[in-house]
Amino acid sequence: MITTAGIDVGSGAVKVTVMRTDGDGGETLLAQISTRIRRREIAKVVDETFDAAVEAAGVDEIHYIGTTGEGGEVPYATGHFYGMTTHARGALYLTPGIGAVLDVGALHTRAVAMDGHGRVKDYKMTSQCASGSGQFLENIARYLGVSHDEIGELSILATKPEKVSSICAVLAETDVINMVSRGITTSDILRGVHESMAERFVRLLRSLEFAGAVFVSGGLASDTGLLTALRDALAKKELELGKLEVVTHDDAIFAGSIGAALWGAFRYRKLSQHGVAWTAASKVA
Amino acid sequence: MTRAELVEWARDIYDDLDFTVVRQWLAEHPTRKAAGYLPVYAPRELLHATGFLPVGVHGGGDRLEIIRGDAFYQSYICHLPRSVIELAQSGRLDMLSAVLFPSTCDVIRNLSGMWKLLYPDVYVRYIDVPQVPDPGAAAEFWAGELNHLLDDLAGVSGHRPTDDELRHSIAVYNETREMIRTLYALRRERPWDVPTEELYLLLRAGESIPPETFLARARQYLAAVEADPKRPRDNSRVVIVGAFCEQPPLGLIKSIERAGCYIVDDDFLLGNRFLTHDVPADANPVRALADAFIRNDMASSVLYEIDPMGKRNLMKNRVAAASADGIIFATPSFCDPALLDQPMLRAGAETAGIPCIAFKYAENTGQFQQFREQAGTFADSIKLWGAA
Amino acid sequence: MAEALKDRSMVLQKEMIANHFERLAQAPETGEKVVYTFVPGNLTELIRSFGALPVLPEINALQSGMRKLSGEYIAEAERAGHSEDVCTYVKCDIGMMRAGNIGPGGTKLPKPDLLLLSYTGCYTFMKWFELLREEYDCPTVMFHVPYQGDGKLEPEHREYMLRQLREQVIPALEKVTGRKYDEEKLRHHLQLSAMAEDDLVAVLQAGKTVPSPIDGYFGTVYYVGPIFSAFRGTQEGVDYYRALREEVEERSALGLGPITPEGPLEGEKYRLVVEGPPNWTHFRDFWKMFADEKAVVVASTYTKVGGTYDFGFRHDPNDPLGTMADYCSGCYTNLNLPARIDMIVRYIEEYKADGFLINSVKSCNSFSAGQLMILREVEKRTGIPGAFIESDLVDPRYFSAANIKNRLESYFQMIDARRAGRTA
Amino acid sequence: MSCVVGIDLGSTTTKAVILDGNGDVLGRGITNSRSNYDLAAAVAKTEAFINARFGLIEQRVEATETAEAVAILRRAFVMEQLLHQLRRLEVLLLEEVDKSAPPQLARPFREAIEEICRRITAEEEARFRQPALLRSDFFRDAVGSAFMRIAEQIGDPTGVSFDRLIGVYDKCIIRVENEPMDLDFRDHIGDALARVSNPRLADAVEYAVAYDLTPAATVGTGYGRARLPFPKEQIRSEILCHGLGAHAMFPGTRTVLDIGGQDTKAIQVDGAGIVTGFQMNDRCAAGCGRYLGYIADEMSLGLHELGPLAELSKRSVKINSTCTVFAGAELRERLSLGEKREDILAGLHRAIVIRAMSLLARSGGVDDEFTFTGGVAKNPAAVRAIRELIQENYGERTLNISPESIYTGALGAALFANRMVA
Ligand SMILES: Nc1ncnc2c1ncn2[C@@H]1O[C@H](COP(=O)(O)OP(=O)(O)O)[C@@H](O)[C@H]1O
Ligand SMILES: Nc1ncnc2c1ncn2[C@@H]1O[C@H](COP(=O)(O)OP(=O)(O)O)[C@@H](O)[C@H]1O
Ligand code: SF4
Ligand code: SF4
Ligand code: SF4
Repeated sequence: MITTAGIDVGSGAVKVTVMRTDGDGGETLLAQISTRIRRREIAKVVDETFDAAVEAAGVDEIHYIGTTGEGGEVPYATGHFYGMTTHARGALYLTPGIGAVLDVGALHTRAVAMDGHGRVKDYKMTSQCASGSGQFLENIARYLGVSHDEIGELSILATKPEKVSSICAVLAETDVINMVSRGITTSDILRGVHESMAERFVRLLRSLEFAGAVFVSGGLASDTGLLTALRDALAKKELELGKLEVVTHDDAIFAGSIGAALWGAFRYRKLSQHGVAWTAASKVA
Repeated sequence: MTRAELVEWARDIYDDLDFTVVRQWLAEHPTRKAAGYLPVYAPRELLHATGFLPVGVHGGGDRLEIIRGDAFYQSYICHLPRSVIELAQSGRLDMLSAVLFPSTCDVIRNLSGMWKLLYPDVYVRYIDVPQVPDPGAAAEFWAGELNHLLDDLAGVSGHRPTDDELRHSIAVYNETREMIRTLYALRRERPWDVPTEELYLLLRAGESIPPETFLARARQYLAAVEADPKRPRDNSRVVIVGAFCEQPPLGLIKSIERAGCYIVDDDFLLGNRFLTHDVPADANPVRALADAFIRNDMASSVLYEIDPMGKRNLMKNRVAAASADGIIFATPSFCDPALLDQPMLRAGAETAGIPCIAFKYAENTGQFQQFREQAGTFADSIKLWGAA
Repeated sequence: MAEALKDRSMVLQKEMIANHFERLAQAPETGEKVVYTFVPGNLTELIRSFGALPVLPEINALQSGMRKLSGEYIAEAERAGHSEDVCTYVKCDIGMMRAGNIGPGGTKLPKPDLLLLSYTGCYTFMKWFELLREEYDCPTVMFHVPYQGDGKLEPEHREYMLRQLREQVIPALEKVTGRKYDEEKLRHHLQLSAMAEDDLVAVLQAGKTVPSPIDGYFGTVYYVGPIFSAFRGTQEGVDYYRALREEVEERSALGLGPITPEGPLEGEKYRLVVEGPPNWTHFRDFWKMFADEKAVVVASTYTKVGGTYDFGFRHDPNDPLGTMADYCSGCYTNLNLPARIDMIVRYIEEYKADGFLINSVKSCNSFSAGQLMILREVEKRTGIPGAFIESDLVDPRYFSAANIKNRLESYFQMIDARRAGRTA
Repeated sequence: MSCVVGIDLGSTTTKAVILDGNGDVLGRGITNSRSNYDLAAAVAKTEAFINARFGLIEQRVEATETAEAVAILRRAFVMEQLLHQLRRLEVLLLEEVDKSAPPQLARPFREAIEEICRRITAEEEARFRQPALLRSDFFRDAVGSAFMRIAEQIGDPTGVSFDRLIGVYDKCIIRVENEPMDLDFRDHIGDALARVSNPRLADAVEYAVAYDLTPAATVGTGYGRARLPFPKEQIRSEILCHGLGAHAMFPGTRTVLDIGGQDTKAIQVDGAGIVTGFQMNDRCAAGCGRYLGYIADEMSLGLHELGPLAELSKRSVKINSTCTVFAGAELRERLSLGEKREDILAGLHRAIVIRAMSLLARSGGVDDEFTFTGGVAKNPAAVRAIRELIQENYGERTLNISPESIYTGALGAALFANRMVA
C-alpha cells in the first residue's frame, strides 16, 4: 500500500488529492480538496489545503508528494510533474478508456494524446495568440453581459449561429458590437464564438494520433456550449478523423492533482526498486 | 577568479551590444582591425593570422529592440538577420573592417549582398564552403577560396602572414577547439557541475575576445569548477539539436535545465566546433585547413549529406556519444536548414527508439512558460518511463 | 488574331506536355531512365544526351497549385512532420508523392533513377533531394554551383564546376543509363537550345513595345514553361518558340495588347516590372487584379529563374560543358542582391515601366530575404516608388485576396496621383 | 456655393468633412461605426452639414452677436435631435411592450416607459438651461445611462422590474441607432431657434437654411469603404487619403503615422502629398489603439488617464507578451509581483510604439516633417515615446499633431473630391 498526495497549484485555485494505491492496480481516492486563491499568498493556501486534505484522508504517512502546475516550489514536495503529464493520467483515472485530454485554460489550450496507461504520447499547444482562447470567450461574454455560468446554456439555444469574422480576440469585440447592432441574439453570438473555438481545438486534435474519447479538462470543461460545439465540429470531420467522443467529469478540475498523486506512486515504486526509498512523511508527522 | 566572477565577466560581454571589449582591444593599438563573421563556420585562423580580431556576429538576442531591422525583413524570415542589421544600422558594428558571410543558408547569403550595398567601405565576402566532401575537386575549390580570402584579408589588414604565422594561428585554434571539447566532455560527464548557461556564456564571450584570452579564462573556469562541485539532481539528459545559427535566448536554455533536463550536448555556436579534429599545424597551412574541412567537418544541417544513411544515423550516434535520454529539437522559427532537416533526423531518432520533442523559438522570445512546460513534460516522461 | 495567338502555341504546348507526361508514365515499361532535377541549373541537354527524361518537381508543385491540389498535399506533408515555415514546393511535392505520385497531368510519375541535385542558388534544393532520397532510395549526385557572391563568375568557380561535371555528374549519368557520354549528341541538343533561346528572347523583349503585346509575368510564365522544364534542347521546343515568336510579333505589329484570362487587354494603363514568383493557387484571380486595372507586366525576374537569356547568354555547342557551367552560374537565383537590383533597374528603364512590384512569397528565402532592400534600392535609383505584397507559391492559406487587392489599388492610385502631380 | 464631401468609414468611428470651393473646411461630422456602414456614413455626413450651416450662421452674425449665442443655439439644436430620437425610442419601446409584455403587466409597463421618457426629457431640458457637464453626444451613451438610472429608481421587483425595462431598452436602442432618421438641419433648427428665443439669430438661420450646399462630389475612404454605396471612381484608398489629408494640414509633412483603433498605418508622402510608400499592420490588436484600450479596461482606467499615469514612470518594465490578451495577463501577474502600475504602463506604451516604429521603418523611415494622427496621438505617453525613439534613431524631426487629426482621412477624401470637380 502506498499513500501519495498530489498538489496542483493553478492560477485560480489549489487542488490537493490524497490517494492510496496497491501493487496490482487498485487505486482509491481518499480525499480531494480545492481552495480558491483569491489574492492570498499561495504558499499559505497550499499548506492549508494540503493539511485539510491529509486530515480528511485520515492517513498518517505519505510516501510521495507530487506537485504539478505552478507547484514546483512547494518545499515538502518529493517530486514535480508537469501539467500535461498529470492531466492525462488524472483524466484517465476519472474516465477510463479515453485517448486524449483537451485542457482548456484561460490563455492556453493543450491537446494531449495518451496511451492506455496515461502516458503522454504527443501534444499540441495553442500559440502565443489569444484568438479563440478562454479569455476571448470571457471578454465577449462580459461585453454581452452574460455571466460565466450562463454562457453554456445560452449557446445551446442558438438557432442561427453567427461566426465571428475577425480572428483577433480583441478586435473581435468590434464584430460582436456590430452583430448586436444587427439584432443578432446573444445565443447566436456565443455559439458563433464557441464554434470558432471548437474549430481551433479540432485543428489541435487533428494533428495528434490517439484512440479513444477526448476528455475536456480545465476551466472551460463545464461550459456545455463549448462541449456541444466541439462535438458538432468533430462530427463534421468524422470522415477524416473517425468518430470521436467528447467527455468530461464533474471532478475534472482535480485531474491534475489526481495525476500527480498517481504518478507519485508510480515513481515511488520505481525508485524503491532502484533502492532509493523516499518518504514524504516529514510534513505529515 | 571564482566561478561566479568568471560567469559575470562572460555575461557582461554577452550583454554588451556595443562590443566594448572589441573596441577596447582595437583602441590599444592604432593599426588593429576587427572582422565579423556570421554563423556557422568561418575560417578564423585566416583572420587571426592576418591580424584581425575575429568577432562572432550572432545578433542582439532578447536584449535588442528592433526598430530598423524590420524595414529589411518580412515577418516570415528568421529573426537573426534583422537583429544583425539592427546592430549594424545603429552603429554597433562600425568597428568591423571586414565581415564574412558563410554559406549557412540563403538568408545569410543574401545578407552579404545587402552588406555590400549598405556598407561599401567594409570588406564583405560570401564564404561558399564546399558542399561535397570530395578530396579532389571540392578540396581544391575550397583551398582556392581560402587563398582568395587570405589575399583579400591581407589587403585589408595590410599584413600578409607567412606560412609559419598561419601555422601558429592554426595551432592556437587547435588549442581552442581542444579546450571546447574538454568543456563539453566535462559537461557530458557532470552536467550538474557545468550548467549549460555558464558554458554558453563562456563560449559566447570567447567570440568577442582574442583566442588566447579565451583560453586563459577557460582554464580558470575549469579550475573553478573543480573547486566548486555541485550536487546532481534527478534530471533527464537531453541533446539540443537545431540551434546552430540563430541563438536561443539565455532564458530558454535556463528554462530547459530548470524543467528537469540536463543538456549534455548541443549545437549552439556550432562554428566553434565545426572542425572535429586538430588541423595539422606542420603542413601547407591553407591546404591543411581546406582538407580539414573536407575530412573532419561536423555533420550538420548546413551542409549537404552525401551518405544516404547519414541523416538517419546522426541522432542515434549523437545520443549514444552523449549517453543522453532524448532529443529536444529546438529550432529558430523560419530556419530552413534546421526545419527541413528535422523530419529526417527525427525519423532516424524515432527508429532508434529515442524520445524526441520539438519546438521553435526566436532569439528575442521573452516568454518561456511554453518551453518549460514542454521540456518538463518531456523530462517527466523520461523520468517515469525511461530506463533509469 | 487573338485566337490565333492563343491557339497555335498553346495547342503545341499542351500537346508536348501531354506527350512528355505520357512518356514518363510509360517509362517503367519502356525502360527509359528518369532523372529528377531542378529548374534553375537544370542540365536538360546533358540528361537528354543520355537518352533520359527529366522530371522537374517544382513544375509539378506549381501545377498542383494551379489545380488547387496543393493545399491538401501540404497538409499531408505537415501531418508527416514537416514544418509550417518551410518552402511549400517541397511540402507539396512530398504530399503529392505520398498521395500516390499522380502528376499534374493525371498520369503517374515514375520513380527517379537519379536525383541530379544541381545546387543553384537555393538552399532548399539540397534538403529537398535529401528528403526525396529517403523516399526513393536512388542514387543522388550533387552538383555544387558556386554562388556569384561578388557579382561575377570567377574562373576558378567555372573550373570547379567543369571538374564536377566530368568527375561526378557525367559518371553518375553513365552509370544510371548504361550509356557513354556522347559529346556530339550533347552539342546537338545545345544547338537546339540556342535556337529556342533566340526566339524566347524575342518574345520577352516584345515587352519593350508600347503597348506591350505580352504580359511579361502572368503570360510569360506559360511561355517559359517549355524551356524551363523538359524541352530545352529539343525539336519540340524549337518549334514551339518559333510559333510563339511569330504570334507575338504579329500582335506587336498590330499594336495589340496581351491576352489575359478575361480576353485581350486593350488600353494598357500601367507598365510594371515584377520581382518574385507568382502565387499559383490563385493565379487567375491574381492576374485579374492586374488586368482589371489594365496593368501590364512588361518584364519580370521570375521568368529568368531557369536561365537569364535576355542579356546575351546562349547555350554554346562549341563549349558543351563550359556553356552548361556558365548557364548554371547565371540563373537568376544564383545572382547576388546587387546584381538582382541592377537587373530590375535595367528592366524598368529599358521596358519603360512606370511602376514595379515585389511579390514576396513566404516560401522562398532565396528570393525573399532581402527583397525589402531591393525595394528601397530600386526606388532610390529609379525614383519610382515600388509596391510590396506578400503571398505564397502554392499554400492557399497565404493568399489574402482582400489584402493584396487593397495594396494594388492603393498602388495604382498612387501612380495616377504621381502622374497627375507631374503634369500639374 | 459648391462644396465637396469626404467620408472616412473607420472601424470605430465614421468621419465626414465638407470643403468649399477653395478647399477650406466648412464642416466636420463624426459618429460611431457600430451600426450599419451606410447609415454611419449618412449620419456623419448629416452631422458635417449641420456643422457647416452653423459655421454659416457664425459668419453671418459675426458682427452683431457673440459666439456664445450661436453656441447656445447649437446646444438647443443638439437637444432637439436628441429629443426627436427619444420620441422615436419611446414609440418603439411601447410597441415592444405591447408585443411582448405579459397582459397583466401591459399597463404598468407602458406607464413606466412613459415615465422614464418623461423624466429624461425633463432632465435634458434642465441640462440645456444649465450646461454643466460635458458628455458624449452619441445618442446611445447619452440616453443609455439616464434610462438605466431611472429604471433602477422606478423598477418594481415584483412587477415591471429593472431587468424587464432594460430588456426592452436593449432591443429598441439598437433599432433606433440603425434606422435612418430625420436629424437634418432643416428638421430641427426651427424648434431650436424657438427654444433659444433669440430673434436676432433668425435672419442668420434663414440665411443658413437657404444656403445652397449641394455637394458637387463625394469621395469615400476607410476600412469599410468597399461597402459604401459609391461607384468605384468615388472610392480612394485610406492610405492615399491619409497622406493627402496630412499634407493639407501640415504641408511640410513627409512621414505620417496613424494609430487608430484597429489599424496602424505608416505613410510616406512627397512634397505634393502624394504617397510614395506605406505599410499597414494586419488584423491584430497588438500595435493599434485597441491594445491600449484593452489595457485601460484591465486596469479600470479611462483611456485619457493611461498616458499621464505612464508618464510618471522612472523605469519602464519590458513587456514580454506580444498579444494584447497575454499582455493583459502579464500586467496582472506583474502587478501581483509588486511592480508599479506606471512602470508597467510605460512598458506597454513602449511596446506599442516600438511596433509602430517597425512599421515606419518598413515604410521607409521617418523624414522631416513627421505628422502623428489617429486617436493615440491624444495619448501623451505614446507621443513622448515616439518622440524619443525618433530622436534616437532618425535624429531631430518636427513632430506635428493636430487636434483635428481624427479627420485626416476624411479631409483627404474631400480633397480628392475637390479634384474631381476642378
Ligand atoms: N502558350 C500560350 N500562349 C499564349 N497565351 C497562353 C499560353 N498558355 C496560356 N496562355 C494564357 O493563359 C490563360 C490560362 O491558360 P490555362 O491555364 O492553360 O487555361 P485552362 O485553365 O483553361 O486550362 C489562357 O487563357 C491564355 O490567355
Ligand atoms: N482621449 C484619449 N486619450 C488617449 N487615447 C485615446 C483617446 N481617445 C482615443 N484614444 C485612442 O485612440 C484609439 C481610437 O483611434 P481612432 O483614430 O478614433 O480609430 P479609428 O480611426 O480606427 O476609428 C483608441 O483605441 C484609443 O487607444
Ligand atoms: S491577433 Fe489579437 S489575440 Fe492574436 S496576438 Fe494579436 S492581439 Fe492577440
Ligand atoms: S537562423 Fe536559420 S534561416 Fe536564419 S539565418 Fe540562420 S540558418 Fe538561416
Ligand atoms: S526555396 Fe525558393 S527557390 Fe528554393 S525550392 Fe523553394 S521556391 Fe524554389
